[in-house]
Amino acid sequence: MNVSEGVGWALAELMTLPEAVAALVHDGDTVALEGFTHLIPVAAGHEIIRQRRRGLTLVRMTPDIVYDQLIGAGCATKLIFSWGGNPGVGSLHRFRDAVERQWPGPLELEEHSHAGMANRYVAGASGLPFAVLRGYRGTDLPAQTDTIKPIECPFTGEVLTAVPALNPDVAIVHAQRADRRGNVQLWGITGVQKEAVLAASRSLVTVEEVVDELDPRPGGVVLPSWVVTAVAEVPGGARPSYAQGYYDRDNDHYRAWDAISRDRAAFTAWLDAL
Amino acid sequence: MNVSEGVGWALAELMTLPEAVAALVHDGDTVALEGFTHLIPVAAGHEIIRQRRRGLTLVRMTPDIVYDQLIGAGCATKLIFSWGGNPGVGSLHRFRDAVERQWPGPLELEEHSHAGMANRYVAGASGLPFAVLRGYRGTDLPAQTDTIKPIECPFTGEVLTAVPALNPDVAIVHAQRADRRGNVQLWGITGVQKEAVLAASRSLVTVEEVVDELDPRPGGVVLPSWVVTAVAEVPGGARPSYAQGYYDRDNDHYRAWDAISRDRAAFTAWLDAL
Amino acid sequence: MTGPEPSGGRFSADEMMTVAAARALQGHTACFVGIGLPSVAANLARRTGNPGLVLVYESGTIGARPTRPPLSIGDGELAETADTVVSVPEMFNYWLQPGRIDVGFLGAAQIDEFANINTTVVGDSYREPKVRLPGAGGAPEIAASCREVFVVLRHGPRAFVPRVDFRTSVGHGDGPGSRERLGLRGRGPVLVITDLGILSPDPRTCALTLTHLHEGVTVEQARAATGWDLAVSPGLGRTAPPSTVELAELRALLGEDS
Amino acid sequence: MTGPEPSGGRFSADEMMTVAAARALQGHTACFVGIGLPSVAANLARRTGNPGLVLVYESGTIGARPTRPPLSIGDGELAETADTVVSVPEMFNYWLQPGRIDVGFLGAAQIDEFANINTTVVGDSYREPKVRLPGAGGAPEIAASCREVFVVLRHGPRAFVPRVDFRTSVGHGDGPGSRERLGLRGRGPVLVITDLGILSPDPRTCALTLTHLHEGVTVEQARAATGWDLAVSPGLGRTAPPSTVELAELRALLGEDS
Repeated sequence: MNVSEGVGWALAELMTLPEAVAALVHDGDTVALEGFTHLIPVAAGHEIIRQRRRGLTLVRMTPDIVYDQLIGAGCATKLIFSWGGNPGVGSLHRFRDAVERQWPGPLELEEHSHAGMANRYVAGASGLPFAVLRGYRGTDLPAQTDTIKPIECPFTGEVLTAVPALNPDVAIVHAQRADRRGNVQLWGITGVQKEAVLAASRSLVTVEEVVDELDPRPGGVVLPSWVVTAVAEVPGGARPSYAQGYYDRDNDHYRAWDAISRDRAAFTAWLDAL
Repeated sequence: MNVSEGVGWALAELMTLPEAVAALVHDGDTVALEGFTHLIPVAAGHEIIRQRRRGLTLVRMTPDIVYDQLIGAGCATKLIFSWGGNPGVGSLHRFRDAVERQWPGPLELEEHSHAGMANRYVAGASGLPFAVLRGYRGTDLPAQTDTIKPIECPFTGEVLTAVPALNPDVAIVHAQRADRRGNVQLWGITGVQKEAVLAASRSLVTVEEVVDELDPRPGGVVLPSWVVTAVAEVPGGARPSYAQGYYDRDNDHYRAWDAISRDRAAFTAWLDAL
Repeated sequence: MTGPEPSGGRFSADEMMTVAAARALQGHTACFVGIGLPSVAANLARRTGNPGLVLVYESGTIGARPTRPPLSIGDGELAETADTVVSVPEMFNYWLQPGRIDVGFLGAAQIDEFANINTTVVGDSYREPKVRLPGAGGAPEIAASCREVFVVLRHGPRAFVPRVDFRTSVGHGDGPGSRERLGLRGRGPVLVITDLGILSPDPRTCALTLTHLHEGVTVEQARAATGWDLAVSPGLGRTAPPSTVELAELRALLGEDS
Repeated sequence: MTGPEPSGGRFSADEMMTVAAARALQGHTACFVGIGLPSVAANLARRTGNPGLVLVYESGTIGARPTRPPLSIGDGELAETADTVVSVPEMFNYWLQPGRIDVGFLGAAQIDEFANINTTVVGDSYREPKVRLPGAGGAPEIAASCREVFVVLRHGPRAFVPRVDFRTSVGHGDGPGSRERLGLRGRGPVLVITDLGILSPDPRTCALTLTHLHEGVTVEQARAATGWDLAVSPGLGRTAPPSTVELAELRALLGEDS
C-alpha cells in the first residue's frame, strides 16, 4: 500500500456525520476508530451501526463498549486489537458472545499487544511495511497469527520482533476542535490518533465544535486539513468517554453497560432504540 | 548497550556549567550536542573547549559553528553527522580544514542523511539496536560506512535500509527552563533533543532559567528530572542561536563567523580569547 | 516485610492486599501502573511511604497525581495532573521498552508456578475458548521490560494454576535461564501479592514460594488456594497489618468512610 | 511556461530564476523546502500565485508563513507562524517518507545529466576530497520520497557535470528504470530551474533537456554552461519575464528596495 496514493491532497470537507459515514465507510472496509479512553468516536460508531455496514474489519487497540455494540450489531467479521474490555468494569459481553458462541456471527481475531499495535500504526503512518520492537518473545501470541515474526538486527545479530504495518481504509477519530478550513486540534491524552489518521487511506474526524481560529494549546496535536478527508461537527460525539475541556467521562454509563451487554435481549432492545 | 543500566534513577542534579562538564564529559567520550538550529547548547560546547577535552567522537545532525569551534580546537577525532555547514552562510572552514588538510588533526567521518541520523537516535531512545527507513538507496553513502545496511521486510520481502542505534555517552541540550527538581521544559522547534537525551547514558541540560513551576506551554516538551543527569542554569547559553521566548537568532554572528573560520590565525586568536 | 504501627481496627483481606502492594513500592522511582488493583496500590503508595513515586500509565501520562484511582487508565485527571503526556507509541517505545521504568505493576486472571500470566483465554483452545478474557494490553512488554514486576491478584485455585492456559506475559518462563534465553531484559516478577500473603520466585528454582502470610491466614489456607504444590519459604514471615494511617488513606482514596 | 504581464523593468538573472521557481509551485499543496534559493522561491509562491501553499521545513515546521525568508531552516518565525511543529524524527518518518509532500525543492552543488545531485564532496576521493561540502542533510530522502522534485541552482560547467563526483541524492540514477529498480516511490526531479533557463528530464531517456530559456539567453550560452552535450527540446520555449507584482513581492521578501 502506498500512502501517497490516497492521502493529503485536497483539504478536508466539512460534512454531517451521516454524510461522512455514507461517503467514507463501505461494506468490507478495514475501519479503525481510535481514541485511548479519551475522545472515543462513539457517535461515529453508532452511525455505522445505523447505516448497517457489514463485513467490516474493525481495528482498535482498546475495543470498549462502542466496539461491543458494533460487534453485537453484526457490523464486523474480524477484529484487530490488543485489549478488549470495559475498563475498570469487566468483560465486553457482546465481544465474548461473538468469540465464545459466534453470536450474531463468527468473529475472526488478529490479536496483538498494545506495543505491537502502536508500532503497527507507526509503520503505517511512516510508509514502512513493518515495525520492529522488543515484544512477544516467549508468549503464546505469535502462534496464533502470521503478523508476528522474528527479525535479526543486521548489526548485532540480536533477534527482535517484526509486525506488519496497519493501513486501514478509514480511520475515524474524535477531536475537540477544527477550524473552518478543516485543520483539526486535539489535546489531553492523544493516544494513537495521529498515527491512525496518517496510516489510513481516508479519515473522518468528528469534533466538539468548529471554530474560527485554533488557539494553541499545551499538549495540543494538530492534524492539518490536507491530511484529513472529512470533518463532522458532533458535539458530545465522544460520550460516554470524555473530551478534555468539554465534558467528563460518564463512568456510570460504562458500569450500566455491563447489564445491557450481558443479555442478548437487553442488547437487542438497546439496538432497536438506537 | 542497555539503556536501563545508565538512565533515569536519581533526580537531576543542579550544577554549574563547569562542574557539569567536568563531571559528565570525559576524554574519548561520544558526545552529542543537539538542537536543530534552535536551542543549540553553544555555551556547553565552549566549556568543553575550555576544559580541553580530547579524543571526542562528536555527534550532531547539523554541525554548525559550535562544532566548527570544537573541531578547530582539537577536541574531536571523529564526527558522526548529516549536514555540516553554516546555515544560510556557507562552509564550516574549520571542519573543511580538518577533512581536507587534517588541521589540527585528522577527523574521521561517519556520515548519514538527516532521516538516518534521526532514526538512529530514535532507535537509541527506544532501546533497539537498529532502525528501519526508506533511505540511502542508490546513493554513494552506504559505500563509505558500515552503518548503513539493507534489511528485508519479513512480511512483504521488500528491501529497506537499516541503521544502527546511536547511544552517546553524553547528550547535551539547551532548554528554556527547568524547575528546582530538575524537570526540564522546552518549546518551539524541539528537533531531536528528547531522543538524544533518552538515547544517552548521561545527559546535561543547560537552561535559560530555573523556575519554581513549569507552566504548560503549547508545543512544550517536558523531560522529567529522573531521565536527566544534570541541569545547569546558563542564561544566553544558546547564543548565537536562539531560545524562543528569550532571544532571537543572531544572524550577524553567523555571518561574521565565516571570516574568522576561514583563517587559521584568526581562528587561533578567537580560541585564545575564549 | 515489616510495616508501621498496626491500626488495631478491622480491615478486609482486599485492604491488606492493597496495603502490602503499596508498601512494596517504597524506594522505587517510577511505576508502570496497570488498571484496577495495581492502580489503587500505586496511588496509596504515593499517599503513604513514597510521595515522589512517578506513576506511568499506558495511556501516555507520566507523573500523574490523581486524587482518586481512575476507573480507566486514561481518565482526564491523569492528563491534567501529569508532568507530561506523551503519545501511546512514544510511551511504549521511548519509556517502557528501554527499561526506563523500575516497577511494572500487573494484575492477572491466571498465574502459574513460574509467574507466567494469562489474560487472554481460559480453556484448552484459543479459537474456541471457555472464557474470552480482554487480552494482552500492555502486559507482555511491561513484564518483559520493567526492571522488576509486581503482580497483585486474589488467591484461589482457579487463578493460581499449575500451567496457564495461555501465556500472555512471560514471568519466569519454564524456569531458570528462560528469561535470559528469550532476551528479556527485566528481572521479571519478583513479588506476587495476594489477599492471603506474598509469594516470591525461589532464587534457585524460580518457582513461586510463599514468603509472607497476612494476619489470620494459615499455610494450609494458602496451599489450598494454590493449584500447585506450593513451596513455603523457611523464613516465612507475617505481614504487618495495615496501620491506622494506611487504612485511612486507602479508604479516603476509594471514597469510603474510614 | 507562460507568466503574468511583464514588468518592463530590469531584473537580474537570479531574480528570473527565483520567479520561475515560484511559478512552478502553482497548483501544489505542500512543498518540502530546502534552505537558500528554494526557501526564497517557495515563500514568493505563497505571495503570488499560491497563497495556500503549505511550506514544510525539515526543522519540523508545517505550514509556516514567514514574513521574510529565514536564514536557517529553523528560524524562530517558522515555529511561531506554523500550523504545527513536530519533532525532527516525526518530520522525516510521518511526513516525508510516506510521500505525503507533493514537491521537494532542493539546491545542489553539482548536478548531472540524469539529475543526480552532489552535496557531499568535490574530487575523486571521498576520504581526501578537493572540497568538502556540507553533506546530505534531508536531501536524499526528499529526492526519494516527494511526489516530484524541483532543483534550483545557478548554471555553470562546474555545477552541471557529466557525472557527479558523489551521488548524495538520486535523481534518475543511470537513466530509465533506475528509480523503479531502487524502489524510490516519488517521480524524482521533474524540473531544474537555473539562471539561464529550465531543464526537464526527457520522458524517454531521462536526460535533462533544455525546455525553456530565460529572456536574453541563447541556446549556445546554456550549452556552454553545461558540462555535457545538452539536448534541446524541439518545443523550446521562452520564460515570461517577471511581472511587476512578482518582482515587487520578491524584492519586498528579500527586504530590498523595489
